[in-house]
Amino acid sequence: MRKVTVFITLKQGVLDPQGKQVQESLNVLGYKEVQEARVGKYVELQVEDGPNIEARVQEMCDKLLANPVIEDYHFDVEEAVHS
Amino acid sequence: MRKVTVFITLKQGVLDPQGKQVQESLNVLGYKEVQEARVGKYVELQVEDGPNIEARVQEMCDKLLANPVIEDYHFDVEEAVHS
Amino acid sequence: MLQTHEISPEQIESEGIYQEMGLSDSEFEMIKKILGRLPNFTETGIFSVMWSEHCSYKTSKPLLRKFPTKAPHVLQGPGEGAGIIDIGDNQAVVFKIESHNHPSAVEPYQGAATGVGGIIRDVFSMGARPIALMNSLRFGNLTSNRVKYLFSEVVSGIAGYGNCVGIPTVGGEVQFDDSYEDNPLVNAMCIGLINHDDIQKGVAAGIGNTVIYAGAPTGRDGIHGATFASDDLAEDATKDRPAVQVGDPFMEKLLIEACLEVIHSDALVGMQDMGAAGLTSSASEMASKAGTGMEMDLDLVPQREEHMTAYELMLSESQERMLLVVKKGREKEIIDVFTHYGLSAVAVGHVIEGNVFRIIQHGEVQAEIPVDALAEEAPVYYLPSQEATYYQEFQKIRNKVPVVDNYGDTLKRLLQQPTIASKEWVYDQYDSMVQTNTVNGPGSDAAVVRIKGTNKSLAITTDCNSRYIYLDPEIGGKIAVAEAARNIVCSGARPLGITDGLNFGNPTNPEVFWQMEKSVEGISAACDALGTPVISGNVSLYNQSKGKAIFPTPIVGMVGLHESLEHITPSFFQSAGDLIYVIGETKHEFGGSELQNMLEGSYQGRAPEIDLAIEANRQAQLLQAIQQGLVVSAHDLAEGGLGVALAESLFSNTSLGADIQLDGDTTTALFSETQSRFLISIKAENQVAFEKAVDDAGAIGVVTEEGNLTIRNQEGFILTEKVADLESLWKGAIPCLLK
Amino acid sequence: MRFAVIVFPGSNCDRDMYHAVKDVLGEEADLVWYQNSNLENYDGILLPGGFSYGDYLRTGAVAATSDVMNQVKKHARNGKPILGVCNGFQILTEAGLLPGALMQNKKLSFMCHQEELVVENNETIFTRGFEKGEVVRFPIAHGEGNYYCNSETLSELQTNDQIVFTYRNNPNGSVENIAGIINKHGNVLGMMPHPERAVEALLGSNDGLKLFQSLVKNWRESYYVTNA
Ligand SMILES: Nc1ncnc2c1ncn2[C@@H]1O[C@H](COP(=O)(O)OP(=O)(O)O)[C@@H](O)[C@H]1O
Ligand SMILES: [Mg+2]
Repeated sequence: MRKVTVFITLKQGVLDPQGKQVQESLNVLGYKEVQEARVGKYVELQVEDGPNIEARVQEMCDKLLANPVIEDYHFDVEEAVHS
Repeated sequence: MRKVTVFITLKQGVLDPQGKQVQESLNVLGYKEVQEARVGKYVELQVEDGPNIEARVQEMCDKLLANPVIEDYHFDVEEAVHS
Repeated sequence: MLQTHEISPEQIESEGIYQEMGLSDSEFEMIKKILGRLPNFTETGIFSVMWSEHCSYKTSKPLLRKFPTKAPHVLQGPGEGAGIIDIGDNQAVVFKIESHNHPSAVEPYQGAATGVGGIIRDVFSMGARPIALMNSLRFGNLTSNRVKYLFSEVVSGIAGYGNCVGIPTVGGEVQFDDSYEDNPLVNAMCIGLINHDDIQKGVAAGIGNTVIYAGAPTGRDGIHGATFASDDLAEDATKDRPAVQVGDPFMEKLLIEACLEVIHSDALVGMQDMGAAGLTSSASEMASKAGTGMEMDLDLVPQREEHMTAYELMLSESQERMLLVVKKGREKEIIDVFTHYGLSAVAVGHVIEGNVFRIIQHGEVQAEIPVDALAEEAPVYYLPSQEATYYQEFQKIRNKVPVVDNYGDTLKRLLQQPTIASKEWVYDQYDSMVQTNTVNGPGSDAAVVRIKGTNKSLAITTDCNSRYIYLDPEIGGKIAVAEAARNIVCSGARPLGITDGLNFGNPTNPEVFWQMEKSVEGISAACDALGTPVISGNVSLYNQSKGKAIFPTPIVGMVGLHESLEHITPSFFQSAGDLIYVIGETKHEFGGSELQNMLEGSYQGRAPEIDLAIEANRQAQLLQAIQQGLVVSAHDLAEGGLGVALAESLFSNTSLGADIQLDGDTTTALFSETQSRFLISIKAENQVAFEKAVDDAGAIGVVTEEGNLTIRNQEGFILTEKVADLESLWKGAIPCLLK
Repeated sequence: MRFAVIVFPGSNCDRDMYHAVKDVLGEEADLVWYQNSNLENYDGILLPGGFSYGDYLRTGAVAATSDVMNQVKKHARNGKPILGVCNGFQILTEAGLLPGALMQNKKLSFMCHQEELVVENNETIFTRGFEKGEVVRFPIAHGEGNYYCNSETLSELQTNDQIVFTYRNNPNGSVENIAGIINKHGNVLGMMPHPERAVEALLGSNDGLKLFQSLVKNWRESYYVTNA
């Protein structure tokens, strides 16, 4: 079993109202040092080990996990643990 | 300016219907190797450099970014870049 | 063999572990007597939840017996998932209210969301299609960040759940008072529609029939043992077990469709939702009602987490689960329906003879308890009641008229009091129109939902002015029902019945118990006078913190019927030239009023009086006048009195105004909260007929074209305000406080 | 005219859509469950609102990958009229049948009320019954109705007259006040406001009737032509 973590963020240039709200709220709470906030998604998958795992995860992102019109993604596949 | 990335996930044991749906959908799309999926949030902050940055980010998480009743979090603070 | 290092029965007794689960010494003795032995850990847990106030009503039962619950049109009174009232044409309306106060104080979004989910299940488990939701909320004043957070999260939790399941949230109420600062109240009401033949009861009849578990798998959510030393229970000594239930409205939506399909099958014997005390209460209640027993094998119960103990499985409050009893041999056709919707449904046990509730896990009996001991024979307590001392003080205070120097400013300030101000910020977040039946959504006196395929509609409201109830629980209880009925009648409907959500502090405090007792008596008297039986309800006690109880808050949810869509009446003025009337005389009554609180910062003195005979008569006359087509708009006078009611009748994008002439003391005329009054507009040509049809109606002015509210007294102008200005203050108040 | 109203798990405006076309308009309609469906014999396909698959991950994302959407794509190519409302619009963009994406409302919360829309293009099969520039009232009810597309896509939409409805008072932050767009071929319309909730005056507006009537009228006329 391998753990895959996928990070999905809004593309540069796409307005992020949620991020803006987070930044403002942090500023109001006194964290004036926060200049920008962007909110994305973080998906953890438990994937059975197999061939082409990287390529398959990339496909999953393209087909479902991210929307290419507005989102970018990257992912990490945990090293295989030999048990 | 330092980049802070915060990862917010549901606590173990808390129902994650979204994660379950993602897993099922990936299975239906033919990615049968996906045994589990959990969906969390991924927040990127641009924070002005200053003292206690770690402690302050932790506070931000406790006060606003994460809901301690159902969520866990961890975060990374990017090394200071001297420009 | 996976046995937990369970605490032995002897330890439970010697170490008093049952107390930590909420059982008293005498209750533990009763349990020993019932079983003829010491209960084991799982059994103790089962008794503790079934004998909790929430499930057994052990302290409130003697009071609930006072409610009038019968009438020819009542098809199902209290005792099932929800009550049912006949509305003709082989149709009936099903409704109930339920609280989720404590969960919402801990995790407001999920607490509120799962409250909505729970009440919906109560309604569709009767076989009814849920057609509307209401909610009644109480918070502290919007001054602290915590209260603002609770308020906005509760509202988004309600929205998040209700919107997704596709049931319109058509109305409700929100009030703000300091007494709710640490104890917000979140009560949700669901209304369903059913054909008589589809009425479904939660019974486990027929020895040998199969028990089916449907919906979400069971996790460790909301286990009562959260208060308990849970470390001893765990196989894996994982740290914090989240006690918070998380809802999945998507699964609920599928469950609704599947369950409403299943009820048409004659293979189905009974169905009940798993609400409070989960599998324990649904299973034991179903058996108890049928006079049967039930045996369940927990290894067959779908589980979300590993190594769950019998105790955990029996007490979990995981959401979106249903229990069905199905004729033996016909399981497959029922299971297929759930499968079609992508839901799991599995046989977990069967109905057995002999009133015994038997739980098996890993091939061993984990619990064996007489069914009736859990349900019908739970202990009942008659708690002492004592008239509150504050009440005796308040009764001595004479009614006096507050000093108001500027009527215009006072009206503007009143319109911005959060309890009076527009709740648009709240209800704009609710899908109030899905199912395309909503004739009047949130913002009217009563919500109106038409019934497709007929010429009828239902009117729905929730009401409870807890300030009056605090000042005088009996009068306040009467007012809560009367006010609900006024709202229903103003919309043109005939009141049918109520559901009540009794929210109080700690009942072992005799003054709190007195508040409960008196308000129940007040509610009962008003229900009798107005012909609205109590068909369902809910009790939530121990709403207090730091030794201070909430204001007594018995929320009344009322449903009425329009026999014809023609009778639907707006609460807003409709056209220039229409004559404006007030029905009912006005007295100097400011106890518990919004004006009193605004000027003095507290509520004190006597509650406004109410004469139920006058109330009933006025409502009957008004309803008849409406049905005869004599009334253009009707609005009840409530918080803030006539001044506020006039402004509200103009806030409807019509750009109309009103020209008003007042008699008598101006402050009283404008702001007193005397009961049993209505603000009406009629066509000038109906003046004679209207005055003949309705006693005590006095003309006060006329609807005008240009959008100003102008008010005069004997001496001349006292107030001229642009309606648009008043409206923007009224609409802006809550968003402004939340900034 | 015979309509298929596609029902996904979690759709919740399916019955409303059905009621509008069947009971109010008097056309034929079926509720078609997303599995094992056959859309061949329908003259128009309606994707109703709701929360398909709980709106989990992204609104419309899971439904867009379903088998029935492959059929919808085929019928879209063949010129069959397809209307997606609210969640239906979200599914159409996720499936790539319409450009752009629907993001969270600017104010971050769900909103439900009547909105005034301007009919920008009255030359589509869905809008011939309206005047150009006509102001109509439709309810909105969404949390993710904030239409986004990049500037190339926007200028393409503008050049091809694909913007069909705009909001008079933009409630959600949509680019150029966009409330509804159509594909280049003019047979796939997606919109956030709910025409099916605006077909009876009793419920506050019947401006949506004209949309369905336009569609039916167009179909009748083309039907006569093709069968003459
Ligand atoms: N205050 C009340 N007035 C009348 N009936 C009540 C009241 N409280 C509870 N009931 C009735 O008692 C029954 C059990 O209620 P409850 O335990 O709240 O339901 P659930 O098991 O769904 O939580 C229901 O029929 C309910 O209508
Ligand atoms: Mg119930």
